[in-house]
Amino acid sequence: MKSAVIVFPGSNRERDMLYALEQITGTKPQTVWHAETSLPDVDLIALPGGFSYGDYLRSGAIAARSPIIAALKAAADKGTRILGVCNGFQVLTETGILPGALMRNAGLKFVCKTVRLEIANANTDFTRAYKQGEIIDCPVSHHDGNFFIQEDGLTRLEGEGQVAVRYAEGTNPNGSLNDIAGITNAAGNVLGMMPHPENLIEDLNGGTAGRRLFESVVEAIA
Amino acid sequence: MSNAVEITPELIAEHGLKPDEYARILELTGRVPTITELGIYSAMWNEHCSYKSSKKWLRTLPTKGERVLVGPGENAGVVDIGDGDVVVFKMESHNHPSYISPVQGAATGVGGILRDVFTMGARPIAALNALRFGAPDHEKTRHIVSGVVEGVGSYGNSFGVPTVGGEVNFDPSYNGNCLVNAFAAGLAKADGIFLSEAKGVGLPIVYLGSKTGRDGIHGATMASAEFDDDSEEKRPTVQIGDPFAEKLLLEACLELMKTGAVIAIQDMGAAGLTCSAVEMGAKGNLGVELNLDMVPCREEGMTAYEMMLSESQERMLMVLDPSKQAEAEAVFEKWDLSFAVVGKTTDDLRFRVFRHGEEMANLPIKELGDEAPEYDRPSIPTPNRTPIATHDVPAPKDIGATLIDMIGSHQLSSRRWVWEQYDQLIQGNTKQGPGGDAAVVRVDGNEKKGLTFAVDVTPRYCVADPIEGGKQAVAECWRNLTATGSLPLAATDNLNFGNPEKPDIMGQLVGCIEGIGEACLALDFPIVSGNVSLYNETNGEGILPTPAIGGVGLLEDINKSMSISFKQAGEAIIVIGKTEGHLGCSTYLRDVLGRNEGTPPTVDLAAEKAHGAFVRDAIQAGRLTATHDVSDGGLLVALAKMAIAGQIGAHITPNADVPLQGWAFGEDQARYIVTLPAQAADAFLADAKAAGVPASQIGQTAQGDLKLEGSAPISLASLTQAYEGWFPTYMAAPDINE
Amino acid sequence: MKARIKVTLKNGVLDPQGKAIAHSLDQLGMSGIDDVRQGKYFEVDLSETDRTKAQATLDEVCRKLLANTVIENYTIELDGDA
Amino acid sequence: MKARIKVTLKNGVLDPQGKAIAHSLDQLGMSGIDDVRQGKYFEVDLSETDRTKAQATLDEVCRKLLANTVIENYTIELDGDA
Ligand SMILES: Nc1ncnc2c1ncn2[C@@H]1O[C@H](COP(=O)(O)OP(=O)(O)O)[C@@H](O)[C@H]1O
Ligand SMILES: [Mg+2]
Repeated sequence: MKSAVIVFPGSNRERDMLYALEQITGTKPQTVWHAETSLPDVDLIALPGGFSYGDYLRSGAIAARSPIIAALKAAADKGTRILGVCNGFQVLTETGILPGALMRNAGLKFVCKTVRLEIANANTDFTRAYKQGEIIDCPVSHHDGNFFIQEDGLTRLEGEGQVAVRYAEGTNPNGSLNDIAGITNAAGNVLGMMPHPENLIEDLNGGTAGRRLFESVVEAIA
Repeated sequence: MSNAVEITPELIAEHGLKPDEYARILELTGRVPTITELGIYSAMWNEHCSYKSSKKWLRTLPTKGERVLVGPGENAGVVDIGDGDVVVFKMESHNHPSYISPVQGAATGVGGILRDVFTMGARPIAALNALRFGAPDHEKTRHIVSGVVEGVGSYGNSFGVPTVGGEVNFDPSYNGNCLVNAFAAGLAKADGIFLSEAKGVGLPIVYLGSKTGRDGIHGATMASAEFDDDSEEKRPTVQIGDPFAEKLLLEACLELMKTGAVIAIQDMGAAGLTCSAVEMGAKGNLGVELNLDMVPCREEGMTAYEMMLSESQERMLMVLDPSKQAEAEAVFEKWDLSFAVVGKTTDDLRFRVFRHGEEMANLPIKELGDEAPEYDRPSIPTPNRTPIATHDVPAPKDIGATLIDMIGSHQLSSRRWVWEQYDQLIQGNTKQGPGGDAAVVRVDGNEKKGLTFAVDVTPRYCVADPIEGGKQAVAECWRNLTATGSLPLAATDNLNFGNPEKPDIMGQLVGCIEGIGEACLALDFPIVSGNVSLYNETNGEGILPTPAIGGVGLLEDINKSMSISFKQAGEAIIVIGKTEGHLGCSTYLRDVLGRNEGTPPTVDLAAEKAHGAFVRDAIQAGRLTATHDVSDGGLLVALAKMAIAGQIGAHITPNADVPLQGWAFGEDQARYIVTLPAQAADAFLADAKAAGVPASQIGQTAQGDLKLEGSAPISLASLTQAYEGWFPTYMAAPDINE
Repeated sequence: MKARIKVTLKNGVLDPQGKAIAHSLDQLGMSGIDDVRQGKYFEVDLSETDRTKAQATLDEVCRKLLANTVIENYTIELDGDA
Repeated sequence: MKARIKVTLKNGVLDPQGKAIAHSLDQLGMSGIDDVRQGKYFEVDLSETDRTKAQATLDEVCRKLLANTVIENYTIELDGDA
């Protein structure tokens, strides 16, 4: 599987993402600098975690106005798989590719810990290697992960099965509506999520459940 | 402000310069200095830059070792870890700024230490922080805890370095003077280390990073009306950290270093442009000429004085190879950083500063820098205290209840509330973050090799007996690294003390350094970098002497590292080291009985070394399942932490030869608790005996509670709740600014 | 010319910061404050001297960057406005 | 009664957010913006009806919670103020 990782000034989990993709797909991903205007022809485009532009103004807001975003939108429309993790998710909502917004955590503090994640929809290109309703341990590490969307939007997300992952009962770390941890777009080719599957791929990480997210995409494009 | 300000005795005093220092200035300058020159002297000759009170003693520390490539004197120490890789690390304080403005003070402290590490050419891979706060019930403490933790977290998280360990302590001596000691380590190639020593005459000096503003210019001088006719608003002296700019600076510097353009590099930390330019020149035996008109400024009308003393963050100074200047510029532009050629190296050993074509300063560079004044301040050794016998200390009425109280106290409870605000995982190499004896981090790009990190000091021991306390700080750090299975390589220190002009405080400093030196020598644990922070006082009361030691260890096989948690029921629990029940200066004596008395436990360095080697070998041979060093609170507290971490209880038989309070809460040194499969216990004990290492089985792990023979069971759930409960409960009250 | 811009959350949009402040006030026993909503405030220096053009520029600045119009409203006040 | 509170950075204090925003606007080709400083804005509902008392309460709220007076200034505007 060919993949690419978009790097913004202030991205800081791009090396984690590059490493995970290479480990799991066996192919070195390409790195795309935010100032470029076209994307390589790949199967998966990843937006990594971090603090693009220091998270100043709003997380992901300034990155979402980068030159590369027009190409990203075109890729999303074309059906290319796009994965945004943490700051990547924030960028995707700021571009409008995904609905909703990620507000300051309800506790107002940055939170880094392992939560329990429920696979809310195992029928997406990103979750097909999991079982429906399966619960995995997964780390989160963010300041702005409190997912919000107006009521009609929420109804649509829930109704269409766009909620891919949820914080399992009692482990919502940030106050997200309906415990939402990750959502897809209506077409299902774009996933944004706050937890970090790329930091859960080898024994050293204390678990490998994150691998299956990437393996799902490999399977989906095969 | 022009250079024509009259130099009055008040002005000299406001710059922190003593009459004899000013006399020396007159002699060196050959005339009355200009105000800019006075500012430069004050910056270079203050304690922070010149180490004038501590230099004499720091020189006694062991700093060499087979693996030490760069010792103290550079931005950070460099230690060989094999395969062409080196670890670069240092610790530094940001105490005063963190008290004035906790969030920004702590954040810029972290920013400063990260810059020290990447200035050397290393990519930061781990951060730790040693924090000391006032009494929990002091009115300012909660606000400072909240802000400092936010500041430490916000900078490291955004910059992208995992914060993997540290310490948090409370004591009334820090009520008016918190301590924020930040440690950072980075990874580089042995042949890719950059130093600050300028080389070559006539080469361009380049400024890179954020623009210069009026941040952090001395409070005292700024308050003085002569300098500040802009009366509308007293300018805050607080520096604001911009971790985003620092991340860009990191990437730009590492990219630039690869081009071969960098001849020398120095970050702008305390006393910014002054300190960095003087150090580069003085170390290289060169002069430096700066044209301040070229310095990128954020504010209008900045004077030479202000520019030379500004402590704006996220800035670097370097000497560049002129033939590579175009390549260098392309890197600066890619990362959107301000840069400018602001001067050149000269051969006249003068430090000359120009503004609007006028010479604002012309000073001898060596005397400003590496030949700055040095003092041999009078010191009085700390008087010996009277020891306390174990049987003179009352036993607890209910040992279970006492244990729960202790582990649920501000001193011994879990720091989870703190470290959950830190990104502990970023970079994907964290095998063990906070919560163990030492952090364990894989060497990036390496399958098996790992590094371990810990910071330690027990200030209540240091105040009672500086020499033993100094030794103990080193020994505990070394022991924490050992407990994970690693070989301790080298250390950094952060010496926090009160006013060195007081002979008793100076006595603490001298004593602690003596103890540190002795322990480092005995344990093959050289000091490769460090920092001294003096004048930590409020209302004339000094803080407890707090010489924090940060250590780095090496694991050849990270898969074999140990954690503290009990792994399964039915395993043997063995204590390595002698339990004599020393209760002087213990947590039990001070916090449970409210008695600040006695002598601290003695540190037997030969025993430390032997016990540590035995434990390390056992771990590397794959014989153990858990390891924990015994420190604050003694054996029973250590056992409780292992039980809580694994959610497995134990059946323990206390040693009847030692009074129960001493057995449970004594703080004898050189001890570890280990677990291993029950059937392997006899062979292990026999090997210990053969090695001359005291070891005895005290019980076994068991499902359920913590049971001490002869006492009621202690509920694991209650222990856990107490341990995890204190911090969040304390911090639940609102955070008030004033 | 100088301008001041306020960006506020739309009605019905969750405001974690405002909520936390209100909660703290409550804990502090500072009664009499019923509700707090937090927004952002910007002071902008423009080289434009024509008010109409400045207004148009700032409008674009808000729509394109300063406000996330899915959840936020903005108001612009130019120097000399009431 | 309603009140509006602005919290701004003191003169000379670095504003990394404002800097990043101004830079971004530049990249977006929106010229004519020379400088941006970001602050905070609060809308407060009070049950207090006495203006003097309301002012005193808000002052305390600002010092204790909303502003860090080491680096920030604040201004309070009560309903009915100009
Ligand atoms: N400020 C902090 N930041 C990160 N981790 C911390 C901090 N304070 C304490 N910790 C972690 O909490 C654990 C317990 O700390 P401590 O009781 O000082 O350990 P020990 O007694 O073994 O030295 C350690 O793993 C330590 O790294
Ligand atoms: Mg410790």
